Amino acid sequence: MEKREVIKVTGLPIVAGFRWSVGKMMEKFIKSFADKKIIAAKCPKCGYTYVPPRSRCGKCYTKIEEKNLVELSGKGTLTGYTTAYVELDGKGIFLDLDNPKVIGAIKLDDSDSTIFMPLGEIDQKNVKEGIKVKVVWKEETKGEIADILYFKPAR
Amino acid sequence: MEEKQIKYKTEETIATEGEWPVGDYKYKAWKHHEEFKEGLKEKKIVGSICSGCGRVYVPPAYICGRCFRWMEERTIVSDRGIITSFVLSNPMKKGMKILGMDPVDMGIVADGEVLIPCMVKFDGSDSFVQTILLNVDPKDAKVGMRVQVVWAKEPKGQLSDIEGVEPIK
Amino acid sequence: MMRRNVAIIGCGQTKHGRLRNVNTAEMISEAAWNAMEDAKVTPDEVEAIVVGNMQGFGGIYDTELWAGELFGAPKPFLRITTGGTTGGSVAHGGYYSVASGLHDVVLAVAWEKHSDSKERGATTGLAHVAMANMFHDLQQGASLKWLVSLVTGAAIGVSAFQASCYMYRSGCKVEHLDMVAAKDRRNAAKNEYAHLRWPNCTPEDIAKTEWVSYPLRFGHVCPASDGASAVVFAEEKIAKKKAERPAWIKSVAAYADEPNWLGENSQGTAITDLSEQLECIISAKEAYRRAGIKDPRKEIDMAEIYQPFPHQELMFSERLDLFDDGKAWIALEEGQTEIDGSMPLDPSGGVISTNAIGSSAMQRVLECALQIMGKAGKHQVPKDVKNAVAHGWGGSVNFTTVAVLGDSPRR
Amino acid sequence: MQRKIAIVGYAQTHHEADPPNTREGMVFEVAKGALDKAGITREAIDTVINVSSDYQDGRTISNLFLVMAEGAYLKDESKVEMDGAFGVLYAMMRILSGTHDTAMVVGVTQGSIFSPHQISFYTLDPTFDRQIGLLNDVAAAAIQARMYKNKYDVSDEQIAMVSVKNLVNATSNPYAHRRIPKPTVKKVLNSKLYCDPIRELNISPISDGACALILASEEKAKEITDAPVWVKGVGNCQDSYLRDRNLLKLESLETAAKKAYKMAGVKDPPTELDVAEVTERFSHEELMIYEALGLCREGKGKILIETGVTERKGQTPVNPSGGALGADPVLATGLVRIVEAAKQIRGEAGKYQIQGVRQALAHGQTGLCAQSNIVFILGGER
Repeated sequence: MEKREVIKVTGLPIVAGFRWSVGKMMEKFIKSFADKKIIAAKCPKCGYTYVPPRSRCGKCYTKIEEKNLVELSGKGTLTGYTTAYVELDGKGIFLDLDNPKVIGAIKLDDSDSTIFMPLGEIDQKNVKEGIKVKVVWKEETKGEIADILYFKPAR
Repeated sequence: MEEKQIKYKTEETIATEGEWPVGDYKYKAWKHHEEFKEGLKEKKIVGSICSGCGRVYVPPAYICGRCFRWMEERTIVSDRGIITSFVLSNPMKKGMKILGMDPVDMGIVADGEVLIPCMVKFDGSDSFVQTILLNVDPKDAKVGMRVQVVWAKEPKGQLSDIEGVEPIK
Repeated sequence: MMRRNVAIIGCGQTKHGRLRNVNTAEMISEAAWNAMEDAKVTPDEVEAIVVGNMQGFGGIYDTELWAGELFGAPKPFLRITTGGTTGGSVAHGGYYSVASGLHDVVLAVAWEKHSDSKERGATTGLAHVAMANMFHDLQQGASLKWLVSLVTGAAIGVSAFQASCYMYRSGCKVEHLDMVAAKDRRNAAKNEYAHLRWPNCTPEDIAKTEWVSYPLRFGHVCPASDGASAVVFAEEKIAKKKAERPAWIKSVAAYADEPNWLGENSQGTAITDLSEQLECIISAKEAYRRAGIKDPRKEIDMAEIYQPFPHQELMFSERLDLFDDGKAWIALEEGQTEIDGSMPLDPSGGVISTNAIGSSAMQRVLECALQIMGKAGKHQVPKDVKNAVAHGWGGSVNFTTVAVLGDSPRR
Repeated sequence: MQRKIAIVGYAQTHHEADPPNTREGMVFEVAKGALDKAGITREAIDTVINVSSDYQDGRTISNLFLVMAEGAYLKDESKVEMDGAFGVLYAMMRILSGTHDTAMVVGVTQGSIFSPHQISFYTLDPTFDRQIGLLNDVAAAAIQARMYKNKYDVSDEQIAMVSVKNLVNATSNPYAHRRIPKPTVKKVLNSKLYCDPIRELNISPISDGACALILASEEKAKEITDAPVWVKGVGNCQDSYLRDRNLLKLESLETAAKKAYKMAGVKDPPTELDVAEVTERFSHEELMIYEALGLCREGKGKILIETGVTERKGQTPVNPSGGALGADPVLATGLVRIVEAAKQIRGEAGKYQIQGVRQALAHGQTGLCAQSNIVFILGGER
């Protein structure tokens, strides 16, 4: 046998499905979308404010409890962004987007985390670091992550 | 009985969902099974033999990790051997779903049939091959039993040419 | 060269079961914090963290990248994963991190969250071990009957075949498997962290359960648990300062065998007895040699064996040289392996009662440490534990981890 | 360190997009190659560390079927599921502990069987960011690149120059994957735009490849070879999650490098390091790596690339092999960096040999925007 030949093996259309329990803090966070509210967890010791909220401060290791949850205004500052011309198809292939998507890195007022959210109602030329943005909700919110449509420039 | 068992459980919070398309990987393999299947077409069981230790691997393997070398030579082993291990399935029932299929409805197994997946070591090989023990009452299945291959009537050169094994009369 | 002594100075775990009120990150950090608190160390004192789980089950890749900050990041992280032995390998990684002299205090955390999978018992995750092989075989014209027999007959994978091999080799009967399962479920009832607890369980109770596939019954099978476990390792000076009675790691070993059940893409292997477990025999020998244990049957006081199925407790106790080959069932009949016996096996209830896969082999190490430290609570064995052996098993019946723990440092 | 440790053998595959080779074949090739290079047999190896990933390989317990091919049959074996350079760290720990004297590290990835970009998506917080569905390694890197550009006034051309340097270097490396004729800034800036400002030639290619190396304790190393490459320092660190870390800096890399420098006694990296092999999955990342490694001050990475300091003929050549932009067999990439650094020290780098290398740095990384980093300092002299 001179040459070791190789064949390709194709699979069956099997998908592994997951449903990740989100925990109490995240549950509050997501459910409060129903009332068009964004909540964050403020460390009782160092004051670092996490959005989405969580149960332990990564900066000073203090336990954060539900009483440490604070409500944010839904306004924030754009600290970074990119325009995505491609998108993963879920199976590993980058597909071209007919309408490029603008992804913003946003620091919400009174919080310290950066969240990565879609930007809308914005001309690509006007996207700049430092501009103020605010959340745009679905008209009818149900208390799920999809309630947030995107962020748009705030006047 | 069930109520005596304590299983720990918490209350539920909501969940988010996601997927992993495990069927979308494009794996690569040697043509070792092609060699094996060539043999099956002629009712022969092909293995690879290590030039270092003389071990015979069935189906053919390409690397002997013991001697750390390629195995280039092939050999034919007997289609008779011994059962090294077996298990008994529960009786197959109409309406049961296996990987989304109803095997009774599809005629793959008979209603009430007990499948006996087994491991067979063919004479002259150092491997066991996983197959099905046929033509035997499940009560009589035993490790150490002598068996022979039940060949398909017209072998086509595919893995299913070995339908299973049966006791040597 | 001078070898550094390393001890476990703190243990932590979550309760095991269906944990749906926390997310994975919170679950891991709970165990990590419990361990740090037990060891009386702060995250600032922890110099590095070793983590591991079996990634296919929870659907998250390198979970610590997201979760790490809840229990210590920024910090050096090392992810070690080896299938069923993952927890053992993570513990070994924690040991080596300190023994190497690179770090003085190291946290090791292992976990699994099966309930995050949509399939019962995380079947896709398990099937995924051999999925590439299965796809390959189907492409090569394997029959549907063969596939059905594989999926139904060997529903619990290779373990049922292994039980068949072992019963032939040792002459033990299904009744002995019932006895092991009943003993372990009773032991688990004493362990508040265990998943499946069954006080006063009898072999007859187990015998009433349905077959999964002969020779294994539902009463023999481990649950798919959510949970995490963690231990803190420290070098000698710190260990003596922080812990009253540290559990010293005398040795670790983790030898690999040829995959016992087919090779890559179903190539043949040169193995015909699934109950031989050569890698376990060698791991144990090496571990005892490194630990300076000459006669394990006299020097080892108890063992925590990785036994998702009951025949494995018997089989591995033999491979660990605690009993003669094929004779463990006699010791079982004599009650030697009971919690108050001469060689208690799995006083915690073992994997058969609690199986958060990535964490299970870590749990064996943790449970041995608890026994040595005298912190096992209701399942503390009623004798002085001087040396204990923690075992992990996995892969395709070809990986074993062994750790020997003791009440004094290695000399 | 408690013991001295040396690299005594290594091998890598030709890294390609979709070569006709199996995972097993690649692993066997490099494991055997490394043993042959060291002039020893499998029997001389005490412990084997596999580096592969269940998600990347599409096989839960990815090391399970590789035991025989990697020479781990009846050896003390384990697997590190991070970049290969972390595997080397674990192998070192095993030798340093005194339990073992020789170790083989084998890393493998087949990017062709499933996209590493898709897998990067699976590292996101599943309760939030994965649900938003926008981020992946490329998008996250694009946001980082944009922030970095704006903060330090770095141009697309300067970032493209990193690609050009590494791709030019890759053309003389027979093992490299991406070998395009005469790479230019224009070619880079005209390549397909993925996420602004990141284009195709700013991203490392998806490669199939494997790499193995053998480590030995001082005593064993001296028996095996006359040209040991000593591991003089190592350091690693993992940053916080994307939401709560400073994306403008590679802080964990800085921590890792400082630790490695301290161990190796490196006080002034730019003058004391003769060459560096780093894992730059994106071209802007290399500029940030310069800064984190202390080759220049914060925000000044662009000056190093503009003035040619990191070119092959420069004062501190970086990635003379072509780096990750030249070939990126994901989990093997950091191992390849270590091997390339060792080759420079032994004078075995052929067409891309840097003259007089006595001390070299190698870097590996795991996670979005280089979240977890590891740095090795290697040296030829005692």
